[in-house]
Amino acid sequence: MKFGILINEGPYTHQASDTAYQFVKAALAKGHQIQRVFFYNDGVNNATKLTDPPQDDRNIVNRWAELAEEHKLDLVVCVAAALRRGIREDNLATGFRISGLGQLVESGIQADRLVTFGD
Amino acid sequence: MKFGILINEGPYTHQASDTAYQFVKAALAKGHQIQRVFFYNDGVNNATKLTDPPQDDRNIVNRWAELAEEHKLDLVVCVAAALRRGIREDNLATGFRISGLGQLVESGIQADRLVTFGD
Amino acid sequence: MLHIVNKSPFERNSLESCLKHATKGSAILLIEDGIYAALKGTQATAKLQEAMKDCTVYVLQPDVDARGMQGRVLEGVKPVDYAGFVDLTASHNAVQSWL
Amino acid sequence: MLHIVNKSPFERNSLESCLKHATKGSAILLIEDGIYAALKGTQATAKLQEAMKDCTVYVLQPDVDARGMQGRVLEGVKPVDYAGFVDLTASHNAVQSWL
Amino acid sequence: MSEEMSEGGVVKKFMYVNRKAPYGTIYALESLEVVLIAAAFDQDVSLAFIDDGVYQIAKGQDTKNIGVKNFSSTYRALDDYDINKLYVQKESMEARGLTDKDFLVPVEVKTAAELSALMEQQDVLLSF
Amino acid sequence: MSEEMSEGGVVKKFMYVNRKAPYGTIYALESLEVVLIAAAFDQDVSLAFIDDGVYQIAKGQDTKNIGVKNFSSTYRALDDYDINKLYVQKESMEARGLTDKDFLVPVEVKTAAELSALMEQQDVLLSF
Repeated sequence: MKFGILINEGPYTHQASDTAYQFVKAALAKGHQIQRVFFYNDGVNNATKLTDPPQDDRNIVNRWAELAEEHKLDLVVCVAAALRRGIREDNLATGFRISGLGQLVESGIQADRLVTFGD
Repeated sequence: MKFGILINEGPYTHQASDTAYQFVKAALAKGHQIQRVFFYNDGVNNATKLTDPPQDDRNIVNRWAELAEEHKLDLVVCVAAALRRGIREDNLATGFRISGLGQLVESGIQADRLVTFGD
Repeated sequence: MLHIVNKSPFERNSLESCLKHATKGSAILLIEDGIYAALKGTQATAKLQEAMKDCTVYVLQPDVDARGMQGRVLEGVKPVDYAGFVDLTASHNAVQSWL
Repeated sequence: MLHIVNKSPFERNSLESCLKHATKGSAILLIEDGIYAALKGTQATAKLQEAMKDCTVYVLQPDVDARGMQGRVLEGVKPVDYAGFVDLTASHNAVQSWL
Repeated sequence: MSEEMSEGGVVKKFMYVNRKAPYGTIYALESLEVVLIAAAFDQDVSLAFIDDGVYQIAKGQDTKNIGVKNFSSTYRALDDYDINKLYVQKESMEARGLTDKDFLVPVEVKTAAELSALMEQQDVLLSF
Repeated sequence: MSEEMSEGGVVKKFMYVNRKAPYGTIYALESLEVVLIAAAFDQDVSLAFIDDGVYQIAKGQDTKNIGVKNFSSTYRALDDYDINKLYVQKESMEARGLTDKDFLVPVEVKTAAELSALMEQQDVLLSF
């Protein structure tokens, strides 16, 4: 089955990105496809390469980037939401790309299920 | 009177930063002092120089920077919260400085009132 | 003491918690989405009216206007602008924001 | 349909709103702070028990464990892990997250 | 809408569930921004206003004094994009002392039960 | 604590009001981080756990399977910093079916009325 994932909150502040990550890992382990992970609202803050969390905590941004690398995931950051919040090509982490909101609607159309993680 | 201000949410997503800005402007207009504005939690995201909001909307980051310039405000971003969220000297907007949490406690001690704006 | 509530009474428990802890004579200021608690004819109205027996309730008028709720504010709730908000924090010895 | 609730029933109206809109036979999954609704002996327990007459309620066990609420989950609420969460989304035709 | 814009003719039912008040948080605005983009995709789109979401379309919004952009007139533009299924949940409206005359766009008032039935028919639910 | 570290001998009463559950949001953790720093300032510090905040100090937290750092043991370290005024609001505790045996640190259980009286004595209230 093809899953679309929508993440609406930034890293660390809300559990949304953590839960979505565990969900995506479990879906991949079961042989499902992840059609796309779309980052919207404060979710765009998951895509900055400038985070440097404490050593004893998880690195949310890198975790997404590594999972994307391993499974060829399409991690898309909404351009409008990103511009409002200061995410641009300058500080974009590896594995993410910036694109339009149409990519979210497309996810709704192409994926068998769209699952939202937010506040 | 000396006011300390604590802002716990990022720009645009919550009204906290907007309300705090209007409060600070009003306090200054009445001749009060703003001892410090401390940005904590997602509040650190108010300090990125990379935001580019729509033309017809307010520019929250620049608004703070301009008010700081005009009134010599001390805008302090918590270093621990900032590192978690990808705010560093690299993308720090003019008028803000990064420092430790002790600056918030100091604000509580030195200011006559500490007013918190958050989610 | 000044208590500030910025959340809708329909969505969160912030106002309820504030009212449980505001002692007689306290001031309560409703801002942002908290202004919905200051309105007439809603399911939250009675709760605020009860609180108004012991506390003085203020509402941030710019937030009322922004949400199109002009003319719906309960009688007895005192409107303030940002300057009035500053005065309230100055005239009370401490401030608690019920985030 | 699968309904997902991630907020505490004591803090927000998300669960209440979900229950108002979940039709008979729906599945409800409690995750993150939503797991507090799945517990025995709280002021929210009765509400969930009522809902369990019409809906099947699941709880994300990793979130229960994280919060130290192991052993407090109400009988009849079905624990799932992330793999079970995936199965639930796959086996229902649509998903609504009550954010 | 051109046929080519729909994905191989697939038309899905999308419902945008709006449960939060405007201005206190950005969710109302950013939900609306998705809806406007969605209009180009030739899908079956509806909007549900539930809980504090009913406040999003309240008449008379004037944001001048909070220094935030007033986006409420955008709801009036939805009709130009052929988006005209706007549902207001009756119980939420009444709990807030509002009537259908208080909204800046024409809406259909639906009970929770009626809205639930509509929700069950959706392929995709987007909630912010 | 050295005398020099206090600001000219000023000692204010700081209360940290914790009303949110752990892990769902970061507020519990980042509030605790302020408290630890505050310990160096020689002020009068207390913590109040109200509403879902009482869950912050629940025993038995095990975050292994959510992949998030478990910070609950840090509350046990507060005593080493001479922070030992931890108040749990009675009504909040009881509404959640908890007793004072369910907490991982010693606490004083206070009614809302008792806690209100304490709040009134504070110079600074920090709420996350």
